[in-house]
Amino acid sequence: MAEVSLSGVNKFYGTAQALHGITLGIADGEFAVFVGPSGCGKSTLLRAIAGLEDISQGAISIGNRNVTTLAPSDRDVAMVFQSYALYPHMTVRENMEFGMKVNNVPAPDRAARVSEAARILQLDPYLDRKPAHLSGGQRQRVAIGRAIVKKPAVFLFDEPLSNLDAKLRVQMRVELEALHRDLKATMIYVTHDQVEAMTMADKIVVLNAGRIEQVGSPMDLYHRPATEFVAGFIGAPAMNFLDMTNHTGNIALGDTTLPVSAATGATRLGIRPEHITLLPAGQGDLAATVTLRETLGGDAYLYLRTTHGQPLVVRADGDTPLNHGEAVGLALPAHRLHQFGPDGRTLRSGDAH
Amino acid sequence: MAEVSLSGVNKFYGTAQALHGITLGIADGEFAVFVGPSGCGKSTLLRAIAGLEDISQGAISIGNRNVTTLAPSDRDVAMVFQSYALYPHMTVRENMEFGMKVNNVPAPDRAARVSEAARILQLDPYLDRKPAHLSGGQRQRVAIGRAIVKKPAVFLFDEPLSNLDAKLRVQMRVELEALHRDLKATMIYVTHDQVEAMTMADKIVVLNAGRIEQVGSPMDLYHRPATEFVAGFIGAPAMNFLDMTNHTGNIALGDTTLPVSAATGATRLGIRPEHITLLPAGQGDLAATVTLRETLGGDAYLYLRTTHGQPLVVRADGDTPLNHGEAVGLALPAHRLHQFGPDGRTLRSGDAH
Amino acid sequence: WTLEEAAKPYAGTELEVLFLDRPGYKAAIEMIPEFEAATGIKINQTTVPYENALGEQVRDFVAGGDLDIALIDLVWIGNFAENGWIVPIDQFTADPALADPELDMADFFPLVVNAFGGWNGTTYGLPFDNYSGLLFYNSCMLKDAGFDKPPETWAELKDVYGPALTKDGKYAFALQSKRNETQSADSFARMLWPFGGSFLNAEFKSNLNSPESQAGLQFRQDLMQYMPEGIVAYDHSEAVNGLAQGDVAMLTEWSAFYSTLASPETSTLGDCLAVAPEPKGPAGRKPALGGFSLAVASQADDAEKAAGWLFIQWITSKANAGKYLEMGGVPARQSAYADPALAETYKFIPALVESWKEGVPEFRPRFAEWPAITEIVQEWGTKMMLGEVSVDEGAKTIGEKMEAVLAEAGYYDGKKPLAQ
Amino acid sequence: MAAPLQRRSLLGEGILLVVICAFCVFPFYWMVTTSLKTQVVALQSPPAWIFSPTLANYWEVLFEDKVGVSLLNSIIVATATTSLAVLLGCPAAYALARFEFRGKTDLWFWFITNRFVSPVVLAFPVFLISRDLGIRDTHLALILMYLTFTLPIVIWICTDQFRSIPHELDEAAMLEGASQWRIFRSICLPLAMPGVAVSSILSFIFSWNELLFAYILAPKVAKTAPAMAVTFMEGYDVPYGKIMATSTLIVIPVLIFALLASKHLVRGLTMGAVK
Amino acid sequence: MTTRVSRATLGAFLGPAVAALVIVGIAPLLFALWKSFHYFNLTKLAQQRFVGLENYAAVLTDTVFWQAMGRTALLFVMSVPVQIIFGLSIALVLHRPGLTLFKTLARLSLVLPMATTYAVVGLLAQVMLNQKYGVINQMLGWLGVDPINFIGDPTNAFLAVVIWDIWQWTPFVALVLLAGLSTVPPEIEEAAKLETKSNWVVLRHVQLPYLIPSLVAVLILRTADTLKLFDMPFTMTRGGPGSATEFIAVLIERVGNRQFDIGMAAAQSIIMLALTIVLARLYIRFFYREVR
Ligand SMILES: Nc1ncnc2c1ncn2[C@@H]1O[C@H](COP(=O)(O)OP(=O)(O)OP(=O)(O)O)[C@@H](O)[C@H]1O
Ligand SMILES: Nc1ncnc2c1ncn2[C@@H]1O[C@H](COP(=O)(O)OP(=O)(O)OP(=O)(O)O)[C@@H](O)[C@H]1O
Ligand SMILES: [Mg+2]
Ligand SMILES: [Mg+2]
Repeated sequence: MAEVSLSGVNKFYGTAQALHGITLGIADGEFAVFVGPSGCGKSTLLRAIAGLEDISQGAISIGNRNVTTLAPSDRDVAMVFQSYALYPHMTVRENMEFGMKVNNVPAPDRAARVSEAARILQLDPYLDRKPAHLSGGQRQRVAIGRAIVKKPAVFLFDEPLSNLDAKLRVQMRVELEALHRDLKATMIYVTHDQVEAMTMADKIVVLNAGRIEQVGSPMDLYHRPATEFVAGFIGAPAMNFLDMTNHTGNIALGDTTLPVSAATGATRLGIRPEHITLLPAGQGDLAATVTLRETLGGDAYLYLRTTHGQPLVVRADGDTPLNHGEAVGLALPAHRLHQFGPDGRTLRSGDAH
Repeated sequence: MAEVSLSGVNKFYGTAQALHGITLGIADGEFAVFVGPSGCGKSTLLRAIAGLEDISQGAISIGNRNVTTLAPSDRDVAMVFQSYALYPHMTVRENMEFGMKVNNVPAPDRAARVSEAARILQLDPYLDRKPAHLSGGQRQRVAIGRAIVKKPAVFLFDEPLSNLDAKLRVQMRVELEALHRDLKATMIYVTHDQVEAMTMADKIVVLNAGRIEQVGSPMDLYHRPATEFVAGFIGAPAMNFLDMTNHTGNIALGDTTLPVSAATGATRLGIRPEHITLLPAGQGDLAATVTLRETLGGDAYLYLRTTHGQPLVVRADGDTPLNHGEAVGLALPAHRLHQFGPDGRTLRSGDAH
Repeated sequence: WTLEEAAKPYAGTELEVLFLDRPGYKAAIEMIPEFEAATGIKINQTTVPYENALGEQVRDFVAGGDLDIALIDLVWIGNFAENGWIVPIDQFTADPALADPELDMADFFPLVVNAFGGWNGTTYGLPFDNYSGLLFYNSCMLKDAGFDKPPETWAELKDVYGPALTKDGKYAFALQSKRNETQSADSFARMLWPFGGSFLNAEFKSNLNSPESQAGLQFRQDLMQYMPEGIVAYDHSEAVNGLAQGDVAMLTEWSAFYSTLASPETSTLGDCLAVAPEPKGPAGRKPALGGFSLAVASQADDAEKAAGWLFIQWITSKANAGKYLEMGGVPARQSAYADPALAETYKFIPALVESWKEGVPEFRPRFAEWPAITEIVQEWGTKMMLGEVSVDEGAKTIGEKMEAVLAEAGYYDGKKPLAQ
Repeated sequence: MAAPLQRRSLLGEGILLVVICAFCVFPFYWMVTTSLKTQVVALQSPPAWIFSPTLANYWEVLFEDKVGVSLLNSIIVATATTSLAVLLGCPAAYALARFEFRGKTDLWFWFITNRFVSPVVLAFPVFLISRDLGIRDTHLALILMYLTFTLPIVIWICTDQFRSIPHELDEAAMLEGASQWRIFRSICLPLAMPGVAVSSILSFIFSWNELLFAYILAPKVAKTAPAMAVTFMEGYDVPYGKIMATSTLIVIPVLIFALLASKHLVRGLTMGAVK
Repeated sequence: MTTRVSRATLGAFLGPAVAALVIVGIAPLLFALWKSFHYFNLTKLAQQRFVGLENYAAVLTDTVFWQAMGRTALLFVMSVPVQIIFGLSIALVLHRPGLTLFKTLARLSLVLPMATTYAVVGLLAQVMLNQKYGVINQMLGWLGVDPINFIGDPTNAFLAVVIWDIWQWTPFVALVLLAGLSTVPPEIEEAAKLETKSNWVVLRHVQLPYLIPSLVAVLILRTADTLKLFDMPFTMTRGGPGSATEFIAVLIERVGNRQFDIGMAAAQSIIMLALTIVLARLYIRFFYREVR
């Protein structure tokens, strides 16, 4: 039983408030991911759960135990830091053993747990090396190993992969997913990597300026973002936003009216680059000109400007012949549209209410 | 005239060889990107061009001038570092002016160049701030500004965006592309980010263990990788590789034979995740089972296992109903197949020779 | 002969001399402008701690520095004379242009001029800042304990006054014994002589283990029970302060401390302050003897030498003695104390005059080896007092080390005359 | 909801801090109060905590005993030697931190070794030499001798500081055509300020307080304040009030100097790496 | 990372400092070395002569010298560990977050003891530790302790020097160690805090390895300074009572400046210098291991 729940957590740094009344529940065994722009309070929240930051108000409980005032070491959590935070003067084995040693775990038990973790993480050949003699990915694995041997109720990760290069990141991501499946432990993971958030999370928590913007499964957030902020934040490349007006009940973009009913009070229209269909010039809902093409291999991103002067990104096939200066038509499928009010709240996603 | 050319460049650190006979030409105004796994020598090569590392053998010329033995400052290059390397005690303006001051550029000229760079990079409001009071993106822009005011023949970038968060990275990438268009300067860019490499480069140089693996345009590398290494390195998620045999002239995967002719001596078959078509179970060239689904929003990655026990990744639509345990059929289009020899060299890409 | 006339050739000469921060020098400093006005000779005096005065001068003389007048503690005279750093006075007294007809060498206390300024039969300096050991006491405390006069002998001090005055956190006596020159001059030697002891015998071997010397040193040990705890750390200031604050009833101290003990700014004694000569021992009074003479430095050039002599002669002159006394100095001129009325103002005068009648010049040997020997005495003398070594052993150790120094210096192989 | 547990530990910490402050400040406080006492009060038993303060001691030492002059001498000597040490030491530290050459560790160690030499060893030879050069009793003699312990401190601390400055900054400047000297002066030196500041404070403190060289090499004209303070310690009559007044006057400039630079104090003291 | 530069550049950066130290440091030292082979007494210059290693032989067999060395060593082993323990404790308290204002004040007050003139510290000790009018004894009296004769008793006087040395140098040690603590990456400390509540464990296993350079620096400096310690005991006790506080530098000063035996003092100094250098080398060799 290791569900984590926070209620009304406030955190002040001096007079600046870093967390605003965070109330959140994470179920036992769940993989929760905190995302949000830099400085939004992700790390602060994670560290509050770990007990590394005192909170100013509110309560935190882990596995039904109120841990608000407990020392970090009494909370039964393990944390993996972005910088790995390995003890540089200890070997890999000593790094992993350290926590158990200070908590008087008997030696045979220690050895067993270390070799189990080393097996899972394929660290056997490196057990007697110092961290300085390991590659980044190996160091990250040691950091994870150090968390595993602790058998904590909750794993906390603060951007654990962001110091690794792209290939390694993918590999480690998959390893972490496998680990989560194996251990079935509750994991809380901070990242600003789209792909990590979307692929790993059971539940994504989007933070913005110290407040929870939305909590939900990845596909929830993708399809039904609660706010324009979430809509823009989740998904890469980011959703396109266009200023819209209500023209006799339908959505109007400048002088073009779409055959889609406008939600009451909606002022902004959103649609994802991958949901726009490219058509020959003159067809579709909207006309635009290509300003830039970025080819990624299988895909290409076309940067367009609509006739009303609004910029748009569209994902196209990598082989698309379209290039700078060419005119195109765009289809905006009604069930892919999102409408937002002036306060940034989503008024309607798709064609349903 | 600022083409860069290297011939037979070797670099030793003690007895370890970091660069092996690098011969490479980069045309005037070209945007060249060095990619490769960590430790392959990208930075070393870049720094050798800058003159920050002496080379052990070989010659480097910039704009037809042999610069092999020249001091860094005499090579007419500017470099942007991953860590920005801004002078923390100087304001943005002073940072940009420093090099010109050192070179006795007259004050009015300095002011003009700084304001020009500030305009291009939208740094006007920050000219009198110290770097510590800037955000990451702004700092990176200052670092670029410092390079721009120098009006160098060649710009060198060493992973300039990797300290920025995802959103900022995209934004800065687009800005850099625009900058390259405007300045028409030769740029050499080191990255390990797929997207950056593919979208920005006129020419990608793939390095592996201190050797050039392949040089070519992004789409060249994507469609016609010279080696299995390049094929696996370029494109995300990475290309799938399957062990193949030659069965009466055709490609055979285990006991399944594809209706595609095998290249002589080919032992490995490659196909990109985005090029495999999913079909209902029983159809297509190959049968497989889903082992994991990762959903990214618009896309999903399906991790499959073929009936021969080989793992495969397939890119599917984000809404795909397929899930863990389900059986599928796969079509492997002949013109998307790559065949590799036992030495890792590509024997055939697509159906043409 | 007038000073003005004699000084005419030397007007504008500047003289360098070291002074100490003591009353006699303050008096001299006040008088100097008069001399400068009369002669046009400029006196540049630098005040240094006693601790540094020897080193300062030795280095200056060795290095051929700029001191023109030497300030000589009586224990340094042998050193300075043997090294040829100072000029005998007869060079000047023989020169009618320089010698004041009123000089009257006989007017100096013979003991003083001999001890402070003379070495091996030659006179080098004139006594300038002069001390004798005196017994200062708190007459009120003595009265309260039933004594109307101070002890006459050391034995009386210890056996009669000691027990009577040591009570209620007050002590009968203090003997400043800190490990520096105080230990050897004010503590060790003070107890040696009255009991008939001495540092050296006629052969220049240690006399410290003679029965007389041992008796004296043992007496010091026995007397400690009537002294404040930690007396081994007492320097002059602590001891004087003990008497001044009424914590100690009697104190043997230099005459120069009279002004400190008499001044209400530094002392609570007021009229209770009384002065007597030091008590007598079996061998007589033999009070502590100390003081400084001024001599012309041989490194000075001729004009400086002449001017220096004129200054020394002037500051120690019969004519100036009264003024010097008035300003807090202690002149060595017998004539200065002739006026019995003075004894009213300066209570220490009778005792001082009495003391200078019977003292020993070699109270501390004055040869060049003294700086080395005093260090030995300081170390082992304090150890002795602390009981870290017995009196006998301590004396033996000092003796051995002392003899080693003397042997090194060549006294035993006839290279040097046995002068102390 | 700050936990009671944490409150209690904060309270304990606060008390501890007060104790630390008291431990450091009390002797200083006693020195200052003693300087405001007359001799009788200063030697009073039991010691007086409350008394009517007098500035007489200050008056005396400043205007009668020329402590003012000696303070001036001290300021000249300490400032000059500190400046000189920084001037000579910083480039050397930079070279030790940045350049590659043979015997670097040994050179570093030799620099540091000078800090170990007791002034007792050097004082006398220097006395003779300075006499021959005619610089005895001048500020110059002291300034030069004080280099023997200020320069090593500057080099020690600053080498470490320079080493902690990212090398990329040098490289960036190098690419812009800056000479090594220019890089040192315009880039690294400003960034090593914490180290420069701390080593300056320490140099200043050490040379300001130095006694042995001072009293052998500068007996008179160039006499410094500590030498002046022990002048009063005559042995015959120890005027504690005057000594403490002088001491207070001596400590105050150092204190001002130290407080001014105190924000660098900790960052600059990482005298780590030996290599 | 280091840069290869031309000899001229190297000379320009290092030359002045090297030259300065050669002139002010090496030249007098050579003079002292030369004189150490002579009988050279300032008051007996006529007897000056070359005596070879005689002075060294005399020093090495001189019990007074070795006693002074022993005393100095005792002072070192009594005061430096306390300075390190106190200094470390203070550093640890100041290193913890919170109570910023207090901590700034405490840090500033740490400057006071080390800024106080050493000679004055000895005088101050006389005033404060005096058995009769000393404030320390007054305070002990409040606690019901009888007045202690600090300066007059050999053992107490030695202890007084130890205590005073601790007072004066603990703050310096604290500041250096505080700087050392600031080099511990915060995440590493946090990682350890997640494992244990014990500050001791964190200190011992995590912070200490980072502190080693600072500790070695402290050891080197304190060793050198203890061997050089002169001003404070000189003004406080002048080496007494007896020879209870005659430390090696006090002894050498006495031999050189008061007995004027420059040759002997030079020999003593050079032995002491050699010892310091050897000790410093040993510290570096044994304690200084790479942390990074
Ligand atoms: N020790 C601190 N003192 C004062 N403010 C702080 C402190 N630590 C964090 N903050 C502030 O609290 C806010 C949240 O910071 P936090 O580190 O949690 O952001 P984050 O979401 O983790 O950002 P990033 O993605 O850059 O890691 C920021 O505005 C930051 O400036
Ligand atoms: N100063 C050095 N001394 C010794 N070896 C070095 C040095 N610098 C780099 N190397 C080695 O040279 C090889 C190439 O390093 P380089 O830094 O160029 O790699 P990279 O491709 O830039 O890697 P990354 O993506 O991690 O930055 C590596 O094996 C590295 O260990
Ligand atoms: Mg964070
Ligand atoms: Mg690199």
